[in-house]
Amino acid sequence: MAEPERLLVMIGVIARLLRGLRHVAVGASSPVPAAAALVAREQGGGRPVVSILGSESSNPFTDGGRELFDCAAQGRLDAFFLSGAQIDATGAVNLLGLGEPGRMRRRFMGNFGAPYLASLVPNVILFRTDHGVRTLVEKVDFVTAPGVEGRWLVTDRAVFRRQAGRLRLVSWHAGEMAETVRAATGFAFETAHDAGETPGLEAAAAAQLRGPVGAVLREVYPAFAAQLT
Amino acid sequence: MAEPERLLVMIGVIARLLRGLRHVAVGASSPVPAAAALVAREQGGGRPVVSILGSESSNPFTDGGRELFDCAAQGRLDAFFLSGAQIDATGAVNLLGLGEPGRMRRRFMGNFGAPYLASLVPNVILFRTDHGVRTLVEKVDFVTAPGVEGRWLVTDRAVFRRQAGRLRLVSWHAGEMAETVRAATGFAFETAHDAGETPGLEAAAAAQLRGPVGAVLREVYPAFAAQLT
Amino acid sequence: MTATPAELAALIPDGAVLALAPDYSGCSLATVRELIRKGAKRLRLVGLPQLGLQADLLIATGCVAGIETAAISLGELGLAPAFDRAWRAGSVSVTESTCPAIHAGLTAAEKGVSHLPLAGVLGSDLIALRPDWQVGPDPFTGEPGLLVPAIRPDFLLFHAAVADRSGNVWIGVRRELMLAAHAARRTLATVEEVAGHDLLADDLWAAGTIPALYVEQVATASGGAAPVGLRGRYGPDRAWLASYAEAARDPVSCKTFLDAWLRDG
Amino acid sequence: MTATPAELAALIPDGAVLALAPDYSGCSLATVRELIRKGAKRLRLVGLPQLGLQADLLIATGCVAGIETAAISLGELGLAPAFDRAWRAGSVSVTESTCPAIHAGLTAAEKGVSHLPLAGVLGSDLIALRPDWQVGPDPFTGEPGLLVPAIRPDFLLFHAAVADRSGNVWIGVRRELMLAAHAARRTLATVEEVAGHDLLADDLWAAGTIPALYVEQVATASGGAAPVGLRGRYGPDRAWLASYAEAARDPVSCKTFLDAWLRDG
Repeated sequence: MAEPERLLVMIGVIARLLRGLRHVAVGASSPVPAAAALVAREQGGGRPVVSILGSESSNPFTDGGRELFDCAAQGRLDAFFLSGAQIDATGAVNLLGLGEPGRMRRRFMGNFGAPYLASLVPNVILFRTDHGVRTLVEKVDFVTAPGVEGRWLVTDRAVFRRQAGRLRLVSWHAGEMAETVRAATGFAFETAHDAGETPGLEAAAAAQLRGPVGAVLREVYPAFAAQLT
Repeated sequence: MAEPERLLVMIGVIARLLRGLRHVAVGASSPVPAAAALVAREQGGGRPVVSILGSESSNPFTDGGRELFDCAAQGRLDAFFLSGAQIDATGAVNLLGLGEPGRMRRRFMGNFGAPYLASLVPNVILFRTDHGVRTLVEKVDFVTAPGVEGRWLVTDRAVFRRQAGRLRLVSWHAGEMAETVRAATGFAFETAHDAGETPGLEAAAAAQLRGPVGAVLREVYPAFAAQLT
Repeated sequence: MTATPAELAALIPDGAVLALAPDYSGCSLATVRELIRKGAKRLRLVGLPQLGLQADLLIATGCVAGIETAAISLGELGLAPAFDRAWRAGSVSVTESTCPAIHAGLTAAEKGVSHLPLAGVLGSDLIALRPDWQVGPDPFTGEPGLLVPAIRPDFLLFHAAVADRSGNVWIGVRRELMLAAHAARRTLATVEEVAGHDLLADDLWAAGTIPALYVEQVATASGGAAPVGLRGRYGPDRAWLASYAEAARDPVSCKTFLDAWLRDG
Repeated sequence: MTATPAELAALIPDGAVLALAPDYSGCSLATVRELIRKGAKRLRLVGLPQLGLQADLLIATGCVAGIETAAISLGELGLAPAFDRAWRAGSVSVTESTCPAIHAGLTAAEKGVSHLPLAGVLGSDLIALRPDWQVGPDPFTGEPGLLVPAIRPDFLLFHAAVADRSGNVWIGVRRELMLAAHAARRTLATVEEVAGHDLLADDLWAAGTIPALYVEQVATASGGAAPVGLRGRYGPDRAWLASYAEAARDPVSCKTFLDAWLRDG
């Protein structure tokens, strides 16, 4: 995983994207989105409601595994987060494996709920904490979920958003430039006309991470929480 | 409702039909089937399991109103009971109303779950405690649920079973004869070649009604329980 | 954070599709009374899956344009008298259903799909009364199959024993309320009391709790399910119910009876 | 009335379709160990909706012919190593799915229908991997729609905190087990302990209880979910899991590790 400074920048970016939403769910193995959602909740005075799957304490669901999916289909879930072994120029993600579908040479964990949530949740935010040419590719080998216009990708180097069919560079984190991002990315991209450096994590958010957010985070992602503080 | 002696005969008939089953559910407003199911349970050493809807204590369901219906579709419900404003010669029941469908002149409570349960539960036992020409008719005005071969009808005068498309008289209760039953019935029927008087309630069952069955019954149907004992 | 039953009633606009619990589940009579007091109009009631006293009171007072239900009655007391009069007069439209079709319609709404297949029912004349249901070959088995459309009420209104300060509401085993809260656009609940503890903190409570996520507003109303009663708390007021069943047969005595009830609360 | 985990395992024949809880729900490792000991063969596992350690152990020991799941992993510890080897060798068939498709398939079985419509998913290459799924115009909206077939496991196997003497099993909020118990033909459960009280007698307990009606046999197995852990009771044995994740990468060290585990219990 990336250096703590970069993770903090990612948390700040994602927290800002979640402002004003009502309900945000965080899937398993998603510590950066979890931290960002909890920061957004602190800053919003309890909104968005944050559901962290796999957590015993920060999970409001009482109807079993199906409830997250039903909730999304009801329009009651405003944002979710997806990573992927591959993310491509169109914002499509591949969680399944490498090689030709049906004759893959490598298999990851599986598609989980991504094929469903990606089409039903209005704000699906893509994230990778290891921006590189092998993960960010021109075309995914397998479309677990296709990309859609307006979708955000937040990595440990930069922020992209899909416009006119392809991801476009919106900002690069401190220490990067458009060129360094390009060199580390496996797909060609345009740079937004107003692109610049990603704003850092606000001081208030950093304090929340050390305070109430950190407390929740330590319970769900102890190693990650230790790394941040 | 009929005289207590007749109700006891009905209870005995229905309890015998339930022997050997695994799970029997009793709908609302069905005291005679409830008593019969509880007698069968006593006699079977806890089998069949008896679910009495509307009871707080004798109802094992924990998944809401849908569970009875799901349970039936799963093949986990062996018997259920239906009455009807009209029951006809084919064993069809009408719970909805009198007159032409769409322009009925009288409406009863509604179809409840009968259209579904009647087709999914292998043993649906029809019952009426007021055998008469207006309730037992040649053809129902509205088919809430159609009849099927082998279906039983137990009334306060007699027992019928459908064979070759129509209900056939199987036995008449003490005090009746085939002729008195015929005079009180709104449809023509044949009499089974081995028809005779309905066996009375066994002494053991009567004792159970006064004992453990009565205790449960008093909780769910206090007035009915008082009438029996 | 809790409101009053009158504030709940104020949230329900005329013409709303309103899902109501059956008498054995959790009936918010306290809010029904306020709906009547404010002169609600043209409500379309959905039974979960049947309707009882709440519906009859709303029909008696002219609040209802139509109902969709598997049955409507006063239970052991027989037909719902005000509904019976309205039905004869043709002033309330009835969409006839059957219990599992309503559960299936709500489940379709819960899952964001247009319809659900439903076992059984074929062979009943009910099919002919429902032009919005589809009958055709099952795409997997080829056998005749029935599809029923989603039911998405504008509101679910119910009464329960306990809520907490966050708006989580404990319903115990009355899980038809959970399904309906998922299916309905907005859920309003009255409760006997607001507990000091977080209902989601302990799985023993959480297992029977509708999360606040689905609940728009909670109002405290001690005895709010009377005279129908609330499972595990208090039984029905049988004398009141018998008086109503008698009085409501006639429009004049019904009005006198209900005027007194509306004044009292 | 309770049995032993070995007696539960004996009820599951070779070739059975066996639904298993995910690691965060309730895993009956005690019974999985007995399945391995008895040399179970050709099991077809269904994830609810994903598979974890239980599946990897059964695959490592040659008990499994195929799996249907939304994912299989050791969670934070990464890929399921024995599965990964078996997948590369082509010795375990994989029916790829996605969480809501498994929930929908089980719901179809719960309701006795051949299939359920499912929202979303269209646009994913997953569709092409599932010839048994149907895509076509939704009969109500005309929009493209997806239908997934019922999933009816032969067995559900899980571990929970408490059962009672009648065989009712308390699962709390782990409601995927309720759904699977309705969908499966037969349900087997191990529990930490058998309570003296009737779980259905008090709504507080009943709300999170699978009725005995659905449960064929209960066995007592204190610590029966170790090393995965049981919500609210005990956490995962992280050292054991890390050792397994390491050892299982190689078939020889995997066998040595599991032989010791099988001897110990």
